[in-house]
Amino acid sequence: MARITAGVATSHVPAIGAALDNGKAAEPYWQPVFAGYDASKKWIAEEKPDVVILVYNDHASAFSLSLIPTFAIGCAEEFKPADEGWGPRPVPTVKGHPELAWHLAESLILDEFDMTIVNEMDVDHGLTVPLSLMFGQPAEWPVKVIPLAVNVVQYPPPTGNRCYNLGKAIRKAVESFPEDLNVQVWGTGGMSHQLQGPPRRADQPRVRQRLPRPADRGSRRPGEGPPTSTTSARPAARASSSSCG
Amino acid sequence: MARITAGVATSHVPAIGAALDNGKAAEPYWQPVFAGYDASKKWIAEEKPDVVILVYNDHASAFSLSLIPTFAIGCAEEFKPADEGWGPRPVPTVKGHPELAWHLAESLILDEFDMTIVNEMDVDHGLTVPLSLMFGQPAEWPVKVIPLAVNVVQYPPPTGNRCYNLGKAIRKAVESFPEDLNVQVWGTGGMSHQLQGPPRRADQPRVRQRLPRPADRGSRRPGEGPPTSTTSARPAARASSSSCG
Amino acid sequence: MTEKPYHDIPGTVLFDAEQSRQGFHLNQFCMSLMKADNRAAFKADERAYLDKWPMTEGQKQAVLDRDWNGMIAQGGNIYFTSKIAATDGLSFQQIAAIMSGVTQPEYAEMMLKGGRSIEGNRSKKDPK
Amino acid sequence: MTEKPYHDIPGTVLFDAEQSRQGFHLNQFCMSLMKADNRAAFKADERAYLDKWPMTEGQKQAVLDRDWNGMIAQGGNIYFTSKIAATDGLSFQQIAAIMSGVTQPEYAEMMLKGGRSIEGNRSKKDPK
Ligand SMILES: [Fe+3]
Ligand SMILES: [Fe+3]
Repeated sequence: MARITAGVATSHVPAIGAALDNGKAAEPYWQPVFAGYDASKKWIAEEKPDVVILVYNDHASAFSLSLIPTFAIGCAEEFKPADEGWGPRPVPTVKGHPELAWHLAESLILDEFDMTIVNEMDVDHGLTVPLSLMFGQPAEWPVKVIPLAVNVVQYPPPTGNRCYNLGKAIRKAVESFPEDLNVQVWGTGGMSHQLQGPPRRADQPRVRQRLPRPADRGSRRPGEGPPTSTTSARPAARASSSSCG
Repeated sequence: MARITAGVATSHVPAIGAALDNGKAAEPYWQPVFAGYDASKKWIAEEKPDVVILVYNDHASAFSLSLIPTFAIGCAEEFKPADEGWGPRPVPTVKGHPELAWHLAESLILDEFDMTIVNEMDVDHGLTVPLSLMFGQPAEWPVKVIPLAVNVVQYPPPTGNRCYNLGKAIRKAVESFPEDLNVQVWGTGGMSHQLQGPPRRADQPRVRQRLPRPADRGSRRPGEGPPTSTTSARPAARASSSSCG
Repeated sequence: MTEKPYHDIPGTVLFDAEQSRQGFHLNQFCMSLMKADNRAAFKADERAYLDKWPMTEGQKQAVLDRDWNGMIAQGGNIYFTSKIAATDGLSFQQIAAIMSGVTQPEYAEMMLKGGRSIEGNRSKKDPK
Repeated sequence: MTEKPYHDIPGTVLFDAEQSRQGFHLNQFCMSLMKADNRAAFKADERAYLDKWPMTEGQKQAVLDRDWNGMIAQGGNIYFTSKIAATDGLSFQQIAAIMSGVTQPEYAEMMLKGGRSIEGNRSKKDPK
């Protein structure tokens, strides 16, 4: 019987991935984040899960406004890193676990969750940054991954109650899978994001600020700039120890 | 307030559409089917619904095996007839009702139905044949249509209980829409289909039968052949009066 | 193949995960026939067109032979394979008759008489 | 525009049906920048590339001006518009700072201090 043995919750700030990909992880600005994961990395190396069910959100990479699934489960053999505008992350292709993924899909749909089954999909930083944080930079990821994407792009996302019940149904599904597998469930995403809009009036600048036009700047990968050009490390480090983020 | 005023259930056998499209509706073989709809056509001309929520199934036209939504709701301005292999049906483009469709999507998701929101989609015979049966061959369809596609291609489809509860949630959603609209809910699909496989052993032919190769046959649109080359009329006519089909 | 309750239904191949995984590329090839250009390319050289898809040799041969039940047995799904029929100019009833091992007039007659009988079609263990 | 409870949140444009319908083509244009060829075409002639999309003139101008909040106001969604930033070689924090009307070091400092304060950000009716 497959067993859920642990849960992992972590941030997936894209700059963390860029810092790793560009060899900045040892820099003083970034050290606190990555040091915060040392204990988790040591722990997971001992746990050796066979499969991770990775509950994440797609950032308009696999799904555009053309079609917006509320819950999508990836049943493919593999998932390539998405090109989010700066080329795909230089990380290994993510290998799926089609047998367990299809078993989950069947069990969840018969349990009245209206899953969208996905057999072709790229995965963005929302899925690959957690893998990088827990496993570093291996030649191949040491686990199979079942991506489970939850809509957070288009209002309304599923309710908290619905997600809670989905979690219970996932447990039931895993425990009814005959093969003996060590399964972890991961969750990733922000508890609070103000990404979407302009500042409140009190913060409003007197004069609209703009960066120089692209032509004046040359091309730089995110995370290659000075520390202040990347998203803060500290909230991410905090997130990793507080299950939010 | 929007009101659900009636329901319509009908078959959508593709040959019925082909018979209409190819001017065969008055032929003796087809007459019983179309005559069976005369009363319904007269009735709906008096009812004049503003919007039809058309619960149907896609036949691997809008959705391939790449991505399989359990419940998909069409929120687009319009939906073009799909090319299912013999060119699109020569019927009008289906106009949507984005305001009500988005209201339904929001209400259903907050009611914990895990809808897939679709903003670009072609619609196949499953949706257009019911329109043809009820409205004939007008230059424009006299209603707005909200397509609601239920997966029947990939096992498992949603349970009967889930579909029943979705119906109740649709009613609640429609009745919370502020605009005064005359809304009908249509359903279409077979109660029983053995499309998928070979005959049971007792029916098995001694020698495998094949039609001549395409090169020997020339090209013919379905429904253009003699009556016996098309799907039976009688079950469809029966379906139209018994709410299955 | 894990034995499932629905494997007991005579004459029905339920399109479950196992069939879907086996037939993925066969069915996606069928989807490509929804475009007129692709239909023309397929008709011009069926073998060459099929060779662009990572299908098994058995699946390709079943398509070339128009072995409709052979396609189903190898993971094909009728909603997909019917696009080959449409490309050939065949009606749905024509392939349904072939798949049922009867002539088309016989199939039409069965439909006019109310459809395939449920007798003997409930379970493989039913008396014939 | 129908007034919704979430319109009371200061500084947040919730991406609801209304925003989504208004921004559909703007956001789908942004999606196209996930392909290197499209990014090259966009960079080579931004105006010509934008003119291929049925966007409003206001939306096109906001893109040309890199007016990030203007894009949001016209139906843009940050997950989509960030693909323009990536095409420009900007980090997420760089556009977040611009959108918040502060310098990037100020924005980074705000994040290091625990993030944007909830005080004054709960409701437009809150005392400033
Ligand atoms: Fe995120
Ligand atoms: Fe059908």
